[in-house]
Amino acid sequence: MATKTLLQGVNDALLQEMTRDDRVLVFGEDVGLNEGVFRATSELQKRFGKQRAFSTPLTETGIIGVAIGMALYGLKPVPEIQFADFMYPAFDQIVSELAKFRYRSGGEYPCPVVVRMPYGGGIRGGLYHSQSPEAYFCHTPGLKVVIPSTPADAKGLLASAIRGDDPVIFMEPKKIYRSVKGEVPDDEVLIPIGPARIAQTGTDVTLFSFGAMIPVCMEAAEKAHEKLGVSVEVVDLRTLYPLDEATIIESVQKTGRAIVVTESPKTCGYGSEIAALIAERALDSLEAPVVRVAGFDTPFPYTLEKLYVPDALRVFLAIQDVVNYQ
Amino acid sequence: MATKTLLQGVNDALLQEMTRDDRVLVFGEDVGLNEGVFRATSELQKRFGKQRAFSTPLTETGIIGVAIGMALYGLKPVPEIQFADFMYPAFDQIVSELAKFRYRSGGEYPCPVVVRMPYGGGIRGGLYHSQSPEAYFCHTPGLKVVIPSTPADAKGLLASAIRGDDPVIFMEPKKIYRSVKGEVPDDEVLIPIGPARIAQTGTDVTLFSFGAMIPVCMEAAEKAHEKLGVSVEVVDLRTLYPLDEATIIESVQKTGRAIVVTESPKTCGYGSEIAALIAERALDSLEAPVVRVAGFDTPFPYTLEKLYVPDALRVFLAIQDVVNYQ
Amino acid sequence: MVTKTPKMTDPKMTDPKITEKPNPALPSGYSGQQLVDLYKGMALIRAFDERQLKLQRSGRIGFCVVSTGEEAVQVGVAAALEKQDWIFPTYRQHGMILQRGVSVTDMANQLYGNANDRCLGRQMPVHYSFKEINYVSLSSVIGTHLSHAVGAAMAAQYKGDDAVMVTFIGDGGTSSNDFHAALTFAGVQKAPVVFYIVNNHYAISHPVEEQCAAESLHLKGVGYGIPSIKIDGNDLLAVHQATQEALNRARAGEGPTLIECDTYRMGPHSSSDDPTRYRDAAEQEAANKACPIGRFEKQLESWGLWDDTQDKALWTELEQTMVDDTNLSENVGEPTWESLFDDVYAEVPPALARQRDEFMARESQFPRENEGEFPL
Amino acid sequence: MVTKTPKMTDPKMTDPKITEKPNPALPSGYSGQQLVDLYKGMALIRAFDERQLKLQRSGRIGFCVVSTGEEAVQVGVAAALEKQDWIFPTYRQHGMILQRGVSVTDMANQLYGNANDRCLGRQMPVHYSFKEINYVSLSSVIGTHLSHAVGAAMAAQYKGDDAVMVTFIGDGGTSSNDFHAALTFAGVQKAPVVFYIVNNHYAISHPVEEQCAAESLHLKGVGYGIPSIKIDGNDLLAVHQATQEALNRARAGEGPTLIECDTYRMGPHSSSDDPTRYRDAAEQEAANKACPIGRFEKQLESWGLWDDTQDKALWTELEQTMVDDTNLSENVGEPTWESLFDDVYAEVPPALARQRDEFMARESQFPRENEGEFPL
Ligand SMILES: Cc1ncc(C[n+]2csc(CCOP(=O)(O)OP(=O)(O)O)c2C)c(N)n1
Ligand SMILES: Cc1ncc(C[n+]2csc(CCOP(=O)(O)OP(=O)(O)O)c2C)c(N)n1
Ligand SMILES: [Mg+2]
Ligand SMILES: [Mg+2]
Repeated sequence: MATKTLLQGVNDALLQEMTRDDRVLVFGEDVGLNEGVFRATSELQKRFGKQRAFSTPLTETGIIGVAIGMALYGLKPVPEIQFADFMYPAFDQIVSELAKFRYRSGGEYPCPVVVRMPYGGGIRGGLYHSQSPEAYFCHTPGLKVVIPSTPADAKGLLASAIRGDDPVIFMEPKKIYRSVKGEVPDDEVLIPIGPARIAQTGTDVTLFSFGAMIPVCMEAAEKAHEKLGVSVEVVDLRTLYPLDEATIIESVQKTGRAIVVTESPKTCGYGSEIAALIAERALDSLEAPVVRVAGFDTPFPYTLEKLYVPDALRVFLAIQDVVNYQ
Repeated sequence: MATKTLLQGVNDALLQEMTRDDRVLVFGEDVGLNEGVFRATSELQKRFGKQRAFSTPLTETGIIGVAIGMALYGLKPVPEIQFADFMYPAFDQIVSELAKFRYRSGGEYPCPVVVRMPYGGGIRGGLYHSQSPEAYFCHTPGLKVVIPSTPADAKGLLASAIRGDDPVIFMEPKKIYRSVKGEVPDDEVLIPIGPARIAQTGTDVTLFSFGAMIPVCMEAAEKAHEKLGVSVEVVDLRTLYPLDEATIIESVQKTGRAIVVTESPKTCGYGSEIAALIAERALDSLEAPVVRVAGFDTPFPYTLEKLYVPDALRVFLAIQDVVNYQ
Repeated sequence: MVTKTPKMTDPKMTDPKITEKPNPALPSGYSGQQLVDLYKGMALIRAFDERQLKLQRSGRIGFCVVSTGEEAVQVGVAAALEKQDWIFPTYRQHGMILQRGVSVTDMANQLYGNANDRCLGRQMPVHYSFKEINYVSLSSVIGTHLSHAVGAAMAAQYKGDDAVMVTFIGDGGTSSNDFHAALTFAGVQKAPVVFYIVNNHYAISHPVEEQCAAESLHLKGVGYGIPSIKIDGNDLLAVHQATQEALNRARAGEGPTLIECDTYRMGPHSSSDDPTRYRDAAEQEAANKACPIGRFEKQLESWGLWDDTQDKALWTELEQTMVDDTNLSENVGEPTWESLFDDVYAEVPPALARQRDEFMARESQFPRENEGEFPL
Repeated sequence: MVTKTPKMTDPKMTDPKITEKPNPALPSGYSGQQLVDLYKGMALIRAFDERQLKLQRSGRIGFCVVSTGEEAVQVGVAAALEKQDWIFPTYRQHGMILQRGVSVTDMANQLYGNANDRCLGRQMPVHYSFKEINYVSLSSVIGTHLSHAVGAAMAAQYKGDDAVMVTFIGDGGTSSNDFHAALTFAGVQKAPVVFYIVNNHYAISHPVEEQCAAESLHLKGVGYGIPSIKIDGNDLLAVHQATQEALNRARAGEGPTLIECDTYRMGPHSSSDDPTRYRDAAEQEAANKACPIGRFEKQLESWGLWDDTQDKALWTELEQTMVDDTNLSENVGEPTWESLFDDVYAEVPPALARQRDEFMARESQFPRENEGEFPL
């Protein structure tokens, strides 16, 4: 077991799965010789050659379309979209084709493509290198949506995604690619797609979140404990679709207070889904409104990024609100 | 005042605005000589010529991209996407460009494009002629999202959209294009983008919905009154973004029970937003869980469409549930 | 009595220029039987399309798309393929399914969206999927399948398989995003794929001249470094031979080929379309004269392989077969309600199972014969 | 002392083939002053780019993109345009802003994202918008602006204005969806637009040979019926003249032109890029020798319009100007917090105003100097 970054966790999973199964191919813009603009595909072309790890022309719709074709033919493609912001040119392939192939063909044509993409704020990327489009994917039946927040989860969830039979949108929180470190087993790790992870147990209020917002939630939880004496549970959802509803409901039944923390614009964001689920299935447990701490309903700004992305302060103030709610 | 269909309401608005303002141009696949596959653009090419109403090559990204360029230059383009299902090839232009142009240019480049598209079930269109992608748009700051449910609203809202300075996604419920009829003023009608319409007042439970689900809600409300003696308020949201939050909160404060009815898949659908809003801002008024009646988390089916799209029965049963909730 | 091509087109209407020059020698490389079979292949498609349209017009199926006038493209390509080659079609190459031996009834099950439909009634009519003959499931979205063909071709190449992918796109579809992406990728990867532009001169109502300003659509291939040709798509043997060459190139590792087939959409775009709104009778009639079926029949006659009696018998038999075989699909009944929730994922995830179970527990008691009727 | 092109490139490195053939006669159609001004235009861009990179390397701005090696394209095009012509750029044509007279300080305000930035610090560095000079706001998404240029051109055409749109795309960007869409539309509409493919041989790390299998990128124009040429993009006068011709065609109603400018990206893709990972020093050095600035300076000298002393003085002055003018942007401070909520719509809608007001009421009390610091 070694201490690694989240980025290394991703790279580990790719190395592991490509070694295990020669049907696994990795490609995308600059992922070959250049090893990805974030170096997530380090060593792959060196180790597995240009046939299995290669750079592509600048066409996201082509990258996903080609990946689908490979999957139809029995391969296990793991294409990379350089930034989540640049998946929109491929949105049609993702929504119309990838998500619906199995269904529309009566199960004849499964489409197990794992699409990796770094997402979110944190690198001063402005409008087009910072977005968090997870809600679009979660509203698209046929896709699984997975977002790790720790190096071990990155490795284990990505490996499981690659071994699965369904299309997976695997979103990587680039803000914490290198800043979050943790133990990662050297051996095979497989963390199942589905279950949430309780990052910290607590009794007074639950924070639901994922990805780069987990460290923010952890800090806010600590401050809330320190300054308000509040015991905060932090649930790292990990798999956004299909959702681990049981864990969410149980946690709310225990704490009675729920806050959802996401980076993307508030309206119709993923936080809305969690809030709606709670309002539908755990209303009677609620002792306070379900609060969404989220990005604003504006594009993602450059200079004022620090205001846009929820920080520990904003989460802390929300905790304060819900515990003081009468 | 004449009785017209919703489709005629749309066509009326286009005729009215093109007559009023020669900066208004209409184009899209088959909208010229063929007058649109639903005939929404009837008479336009005849009356205004091929320069102002024309058919385009088969490229949705081109249609929206070109519309944006026209708007930048000072025109008022009203492009049509033949089916909402086929806006995905243009999703990048809509999300990355149309929605963000004004913001990113510090207000230098407004982008008042009105994108019309028929959406939703009801024509036995299967996976690709039935989708309701409103949630994607509502999660995209910079866009206004408008959906009429009556002929007069279709005319008045579309005219307002065209006169406005912002991009508007104008979604037309094709299921009721011809089946819903109503009085439409012959003169200019302008219905403001923003306020919801209370389609029917009631005291026991509120149905929130829009578009083709409004007639379904009205029928369910009637049956609930008839069979259960329940007084149902029906709120036709009309403008999905920006949302008329005040009307929603007020209605829930009055009735204490809320049901949201939408066609699209339940998870991360527009119903989740309304439920979340209520859970955040009107929790204490709630006497029952907020129920989402929605499409399932599956692609839209062909033969079993009748099960997929919420019908009056499903809404009725939800009303029964919430009024019986203890 | 039975007419061969009621209402739509008369397959015997033939371009006089062609009938004037009969060629008594068989074209080299073909046996007489082969030539007759090719003709029968086209007739089978025509008969199927006519049946489709009748079923639709009488309200027995909800929608249909016919390929009338484009039979030579389908038969010419299908005849050149090997079994291991895959087809990535649009909605207008369903005739190739028949060429690969699927029964009319199996196809009709899809049109009816009944319980025997391979796709469980999930897709609109004409959106077939037949894995056993490598006819890949299609969406309604124009163009998206082209890069799937390239990806599958790259996969075959990677695995060392001797399979070639063929894929089709309309003149309108050449403007789609994925046309550009697919040809870009195929060129760079030298993928074993053959692209067919089926230029039938219309994208619904939009004429090809306003679709693209290039002199010819096959010129698009140049920009991707892909060898490209334009052929008479109503000339069955031209299609067959061009395909053979392209397949040979692909199998030899020489990469993709783009073949524009010049043809004409003799029927409506679909059962929802009224072509009289946008094209005049004269144009349509002229085009009908170039019908690939009538033309090939005249050739067969000139080669002494076919006569009028045989022809009459063929069409009569085909029409009856179509009636019999499609009727088998009519009273099958709809797929189970539970099936609506299957195949979204490999396994039904818990949240979706919950939606299903709640729905089945409560609403399955209420029959829903007609949409919009309140069953309570 | 000041070096002209510290670290990056030496503008004096010149292709020997060119220096060997001096041409003492002035090129026809140009005055000496014009030629000198064109040279100065290129030098201005180079100096600005060098300053950008220094600011970035010293951590004073967060990111930058330089256009080193591509100055001839920018100056050659800009010099041929009329005021009413619009520019739809990528992130690598910012030199044209300088050509159109915007101050270095105004540009630096954007790089700093400060309160004086026209775009209120909303965009990453190099994503300029200057409406008064018709330099249209760009996103980071490759290719999307191309169809905007076509739409604006159609609008100008519709209004009867004499404006032409020019728009640029990299070799990589020719594979984007919108390249295909824009050229399709422009061809069919005969829109007054000029497309430039700035082929600098790389899309970040991806070489043009693996981007597209065509022999030359300008061949893409053929498939859209758009007249297309390839020129030496490092030859300033070739760019200028090809542009003049294309503009004349456009103004005469003859439609679009596609011009491929063959050039080379002498610097990194952006400040985040390390080109040594994917191209070797030899290749880069060879390309540097073709630098359009060194080459044109040699020409100026051969025409007797310029000498070494003038050149030294020019670069010294430019460097100083850059320091002075960009320094003015450094201590301006950030945009107001409220501004974050403006310009999403023409008016701030109530729901967004609520987000703003709640935020301002509560959290504006807490300074946020550094991201990630807990201010309480
Ligand atoms: C992306 C997309 N846009 C629009 C449509 C609607 N539509 C269906 S068929 C068609 C025309 C296709 O024309 P062409 O490619 O020439 O094929 P043909 O029908 O002539 O065989 C259009 C516009 C669609 N299915 N997909
Ligand atoms: C749609 C999209 N995909 C990917 C990127 C990431 N990206 C930024 S620049 C670039 C390469 C562009 O190359 P080229 O078009 O040749 O322009 P150059 O940078 O060489 O001027 C890539 C892949 C992007 N900005 N947009
Ligand atoms: Mg066609
Ligand atoms: Mg380049």
